[in-house]
Amino acid sequence: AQDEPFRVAVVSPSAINDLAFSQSMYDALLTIQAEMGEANFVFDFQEGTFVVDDAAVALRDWASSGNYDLIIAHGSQYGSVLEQLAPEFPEVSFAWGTDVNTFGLDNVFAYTAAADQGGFVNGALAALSSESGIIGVVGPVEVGDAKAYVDGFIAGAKAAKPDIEIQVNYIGSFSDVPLATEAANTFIANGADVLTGSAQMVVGAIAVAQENGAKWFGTQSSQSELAGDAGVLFQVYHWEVVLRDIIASIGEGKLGGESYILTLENGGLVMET
Amino acid sequence: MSATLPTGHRRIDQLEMRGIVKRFPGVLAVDHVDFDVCSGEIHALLGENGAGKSTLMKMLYGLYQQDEGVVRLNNAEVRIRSPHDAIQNGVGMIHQHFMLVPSLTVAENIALGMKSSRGWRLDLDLVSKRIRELSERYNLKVEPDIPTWQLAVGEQQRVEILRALYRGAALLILDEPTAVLTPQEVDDLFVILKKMTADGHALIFISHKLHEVLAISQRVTVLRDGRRVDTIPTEGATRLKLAEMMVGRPVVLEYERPEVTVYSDRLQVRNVSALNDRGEVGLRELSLSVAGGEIVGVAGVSGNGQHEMAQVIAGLRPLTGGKIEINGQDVTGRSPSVVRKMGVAYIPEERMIDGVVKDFTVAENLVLHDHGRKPFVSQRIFMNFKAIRDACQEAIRAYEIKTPGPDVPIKNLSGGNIQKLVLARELARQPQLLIAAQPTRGVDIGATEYIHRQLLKERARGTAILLISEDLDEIRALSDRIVVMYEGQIMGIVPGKDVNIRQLGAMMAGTPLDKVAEMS
Amino acid sequence: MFFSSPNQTIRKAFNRIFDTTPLLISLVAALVVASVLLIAMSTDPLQAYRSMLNGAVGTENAFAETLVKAIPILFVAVGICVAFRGGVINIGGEGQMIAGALAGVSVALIATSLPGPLIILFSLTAGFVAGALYAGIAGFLKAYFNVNEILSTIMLNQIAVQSMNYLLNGVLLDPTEAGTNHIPKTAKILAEAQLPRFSITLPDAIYGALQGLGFAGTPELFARTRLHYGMIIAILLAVIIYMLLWRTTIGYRIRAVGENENASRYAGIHVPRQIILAMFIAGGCAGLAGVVQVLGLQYRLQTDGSATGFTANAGFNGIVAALFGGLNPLGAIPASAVFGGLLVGAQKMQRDMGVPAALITAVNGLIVIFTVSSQMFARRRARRRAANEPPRSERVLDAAVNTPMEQQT
Amino acid sequence: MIEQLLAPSVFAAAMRLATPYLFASLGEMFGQRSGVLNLGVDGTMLMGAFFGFYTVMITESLLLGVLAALITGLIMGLVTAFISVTLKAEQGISGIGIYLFGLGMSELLYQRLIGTPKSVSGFSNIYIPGLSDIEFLGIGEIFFRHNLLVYVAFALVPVSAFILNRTPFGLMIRAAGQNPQAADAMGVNVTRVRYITVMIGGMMAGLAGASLSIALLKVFQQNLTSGLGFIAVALVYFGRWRPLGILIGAMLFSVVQAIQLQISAIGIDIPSEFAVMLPYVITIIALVFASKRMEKPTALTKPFERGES
Ligand SMILES: Nc1ncnc2c1ncn2[C@@H]1O[C@H](COP(=O)(O)OP(=O)(O)OP(=O)(O)O)[C@@H](O)[C@H]1O
Ligand SMILES: Nc1ncnc2c1ncn2[C@@H]1O[C@H](COP(=O)(O)OP(=O)(O)OP(=O)(O)O)[C@@H](O)[C@H]1O
Ligand SMILES: [Mg+2]
Ligand SMILES: [Mg+2]
Repeated sequence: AQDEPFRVAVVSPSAINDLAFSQSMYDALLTIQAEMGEANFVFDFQEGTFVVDDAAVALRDWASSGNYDLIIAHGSQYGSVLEQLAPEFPEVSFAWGTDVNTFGLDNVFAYTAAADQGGFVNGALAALSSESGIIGVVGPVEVGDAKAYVDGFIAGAKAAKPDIEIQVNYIGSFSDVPLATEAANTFIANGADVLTGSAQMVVGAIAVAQENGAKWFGTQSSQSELAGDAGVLFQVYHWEVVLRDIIASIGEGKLGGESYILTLENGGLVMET
Repeated sequence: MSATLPTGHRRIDQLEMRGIVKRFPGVLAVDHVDFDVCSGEIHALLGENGAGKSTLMKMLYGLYQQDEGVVRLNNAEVRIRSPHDAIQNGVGMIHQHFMLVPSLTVAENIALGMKSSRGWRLDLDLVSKRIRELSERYNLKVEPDIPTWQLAVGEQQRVEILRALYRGAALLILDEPTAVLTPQEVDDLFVILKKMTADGHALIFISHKLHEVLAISQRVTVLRDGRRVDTIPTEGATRLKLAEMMVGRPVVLEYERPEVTVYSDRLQVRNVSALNDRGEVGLRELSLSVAGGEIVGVAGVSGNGQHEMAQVIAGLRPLTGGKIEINGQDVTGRSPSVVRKMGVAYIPEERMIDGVVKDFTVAENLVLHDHGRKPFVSQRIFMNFKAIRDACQEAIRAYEIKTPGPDVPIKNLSGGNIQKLVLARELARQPQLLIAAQPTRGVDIGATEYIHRQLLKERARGTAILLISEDLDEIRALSDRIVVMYEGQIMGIVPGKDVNIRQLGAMMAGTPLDKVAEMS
Repeated sequence: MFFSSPNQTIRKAFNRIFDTTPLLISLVAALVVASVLLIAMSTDPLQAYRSMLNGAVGTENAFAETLVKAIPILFVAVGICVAFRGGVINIGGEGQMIAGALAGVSVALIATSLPGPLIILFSLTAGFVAGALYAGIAGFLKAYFNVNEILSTIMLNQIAVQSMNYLLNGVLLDPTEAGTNHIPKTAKILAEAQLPRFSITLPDAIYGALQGLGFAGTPELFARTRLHYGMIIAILLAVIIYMLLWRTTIGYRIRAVGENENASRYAGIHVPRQIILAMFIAGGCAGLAGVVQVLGLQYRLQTDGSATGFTANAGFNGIVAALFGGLNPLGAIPASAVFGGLLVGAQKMQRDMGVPAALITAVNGLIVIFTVSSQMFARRRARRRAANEPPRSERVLDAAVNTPMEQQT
Repeated sequence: MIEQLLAPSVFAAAMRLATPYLFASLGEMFGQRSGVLNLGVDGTMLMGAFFGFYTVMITESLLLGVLAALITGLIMGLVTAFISVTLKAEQGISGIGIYLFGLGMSELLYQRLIGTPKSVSGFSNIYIPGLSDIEFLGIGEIFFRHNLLVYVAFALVPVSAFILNRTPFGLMIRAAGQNPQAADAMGVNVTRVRYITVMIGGMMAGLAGASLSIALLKVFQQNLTSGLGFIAVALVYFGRWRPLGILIGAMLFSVVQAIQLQISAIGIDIPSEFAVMLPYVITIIALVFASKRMEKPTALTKPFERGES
């Protein structure tokens, strides 16, 4: 029941159509917009901001304009920037993820996803559906959300089938598609019939699974369109669960200090086929 | 209708250049020059450095476009826009600097840019066959399958001539073809040239050596400052007359060489061996000494180890064996800066490449190796520009360097003046030993005279001078002793006085002195 | 350059302005081409460029961000001036920045017991040395093994990134983050080890005038921005390197080798040493860029696995700024500011107009292409100028110095 | 373990990994042999990869896709040649500009025209009858079960060698790179030769990109090549400007990369960062040895000006 729409600004590292991290946030914003109506919810999205310092400029620009009700730094690399910036603009509400740390500031929300949960589910199912008993995992850099997912995946697979062989390869990059693809090929050649992976460089690996009749388990966003028959299960992030809470908080005049975790339980993580 | 040559190509009965003008930024290189040459004729082109000879010829060969004037070939006007056009018109050129691709074989060099008889595949075997035929006819011995970098200079020149003939050159321009040849090779070349004219080729011959011009040409055209001074029949011309036409004033062709005190040996080179740039043996067991107050001239066709020898002494090239002493001190394998500190000065043969930094000012170039010394430096690292400038003004005055001032880029100076600056720089340190490689190459007669006098003055001062030159006249005019090098070895050492030119020529071609003595 | 009369100085200044004209034209040309792309994406280019200008200098904060962006670019550019003057094409600024940042942050984290200014000093020194040594590898390989430095520095960039990832995941990892799945980063450096923010108090008169022009800030200019003392260090460095290049024997030797390796060798200059030294100084400057980013802005080093995440391409942009500045460290100062403004403004344009970031990368490429291409015109001008500089040709001089005898034939 | 590391599948992977390098490096070699360094290969590859992919996506014709990549490469090559040959820009730096342009432009086009990751059916593997079944040493698996572009890339090695060494045009290329003044004096149009070689290089870089997007990966994404083009340039130096040398270099590099993938896959515990940096370290070491006996085209990176010697 406001006259003014709720205004959000978001900065994120990769592109909004990456079928992964950035897209999950973009989709969530669209969902909220559909719920609240275009007249009541608008957002600006600066994508492709790998450079942390560029994100800092954007965040500062938005914060000092005073035009936004919520400013989101969607990327754990933006944490230290926010830690510096937020105290300078105590009247502005910020949110960032994926992390749980609000830096003890009461105008910062933090959010993250329990990626290991869906990872566990994916892992268990993957182990059960593997006939060869070999599973291949393509990871980017061994940190953050990706590591949580992979660790959960391994735990799930081992729980379901203790003798399962899991081959993991962190290729050292979020963007090296050729290498990620060849990693997937390597797994296939080694006998893997189930593949999974995290982050946006897995697109080629998905194609490999498809071409070799292997199964693909995904995370962050739904990749079913790309994976076709090969796609089995996707852990999809529904940030709208968090966003709704944050928006409500702000409506009550609470600008931060809270952290949120997407889980299977709270419906923030959804296993989709 | 013109006749054909024995090579099967069309003959050029007459070629005419009329009112040719070529300007470069700031230089009128060629100024309304008329020039012509006929079939069966050798027309010599004479002039000091920078007179415009090469520029005129490059226009004929399509490398430059004239700003004014016309070229008429067999009375029909032609426009030559590129070397390709020139070749099409039967014009060939042997350049001052050879134009071979070193990594390619003789046959490949000759096939370069030509249509292959096999379309998109090379026909090197056919090319080789034709090369053999041609070389038979003109007595130009070459092996088609050898990479040209392996060839001696004289052989490279034969390849160039063959290539021109192969491409149907009816008119051949030879830009200083004898500069790099031994007297014997010059004789051989002249035989070939005469054979070519007998066959109906037209030849243009550029040389600085007046006796060669007198020996081979039918007509001589002299250029000065881009203008044609005159064209005269060779018959009846003399060296002195030609020289005066070139310079525009009477010239001295001989120097006084007074007796001076000779000191002990300043430079001792003992059994020195070294590799050349290609990694082959460039110097073999070379031994030599130069005393203070003595000029030792090193003669030889270029590429026979003179360059390597100078570099080895200056510390610029590692030795593979032997020992070098300067003033009795062992400097074997020491760095150039150490060697220089021992009192060695070096005038390198490629002054634009090795002698000066083109984009530095005259003053900056003057201190290229003394920039770190007092008074050019203050507080250890800051350059004292006032001192440098003063020193430069002084050098400009003392060495008569023509420059607008010390602070113009040195590339704006002419070759002769750049050489004077290098000389000033090297002599400023009052060297014990001076290595002077081709000190007057590309320098006009006036500056040459000046440089020669300076060298003699240094000799009188007691400096040991190693003079490397391809100009036998220069060597003979200045040297107390003459060393002849061939393939990295010394063929013999003879006194500078009354040296026999035949003897020198034979040594330059590889006959050791004792054998030469036997022959005569 | 040093022996000029006032008259010559004016002429030279005039020529300098003309020398930068092709560069400015190239910049405009790149933006014109970019506007075609903008139109193709149904964005009004005029509006976009207005937004860009606004984002670069429109507000106090925008201007400060422009300068902040320019700082690492200037550091790198100053180093590039030395490298290129010494004839070495250093493409390794990215890796050298990382090396400098790693060393600098390590020192800042270890030397915590020292007073703040000393931590900063040691940290900066460590950054310089690390960058220098890292670049020195490429210099050494070029000087003694004839390894093309363009290629080796590109490879070294990759190696630096992986080393950073390894170290930030290992020994340098913030102890409070160990075992968690957070982005790899070091601990935060102490507050006293951070470079202070930079601000100036405007004199009343100027402030009044600015207010008249619609300036909204306080008289404490830049007080509420991220501008830090790195800017002053960078400008000082530019001046020092300028002096080094043109006033000292060190710079003289580097330039001599860069202009003519052979002549330098013949004159007794140790060529390999100058090549390594040029690379060393260039790398040191880039290393400073890295450490200053940490000490002045980010207060810790973190990685997203890529170089760009940390360097923001300053290692490459510095090259362009150096070229823009005519390979003169002093020229690099305004060039870096312009370039910083361009980049910051482009981000603003992206926000305001919804232009994809990719467009900015493409335009960045266009600027590089147009800048290097325009050098030909600058060269041509220089040559024409040299040709017209009187009295030049030997013939003119000849006539003046010794009047030759009349020709005789 | 060694057995696993040296399994035929690892070498088969190396063959695939080597394919884009071969296309790009062989193409780059022509340019460099004629005297032009094109450091922008990666940008051209990205553009080729995009247009190849996009064309296949729309038309479902692989032939048209390859054609589109070739034409894209040709145009990029033309622009590169204009900048390096006609405008005589510093080649080391203009290449970076071309790279950035290709990087940004391909991503922009991808976002505008495709939007979200999609896959195409692309080239599928062709098992060469008879040969692909050879069990001995895994020869069948290693060499004869690849897609068409892999075969083409390897076939281009002898073809390039032939062009360079056995044709009049190859002769002109070599001359233009060694001694352009001499070539010019012999009526060779140095400028034209360089334009052509750089355009060939562009086409092959475009094809290299397409070999990724429509044959090996069958997807397109921003920065698909992730710096592969720069390695391709290094391989030309490594291979001492010879097709065979390039083949050896590309294979060495790819085998190391394939083994590195296998090392991680079978769980040998070395930090992944070291594994990733290994190929770059090896390249530098290789450059040290390759550079000792440099046979670099003398005129490489030097613009040609008639009459200057
Ligand atoms: N490309 C050029 N640009 C500018 N000036 C030039 C160029 N080529 C030649 N010149 C000038 O033109 C004049 C004539 O030079 P040219 O080379 O024709 O002399 P030359 O008679 O052949 O001398 P040499 O005996 O040294 O061969 C000289 O002043 C020279 O500096
Ligand atoms: N390639 C070039 N570009 C521009 N200017 C040139 C070029 N070559 C020569 N010049 C200029 O032409 C003039 C004459 O040069 P050059 O060295 O040919 O003189 P020169 O007539 O041979 O003199 P000297 O007899 O003293 O050697 C000089 O002023 C020089 O700066
Ligand atoms: Mg001259
Ligand atoms: Mg000449």
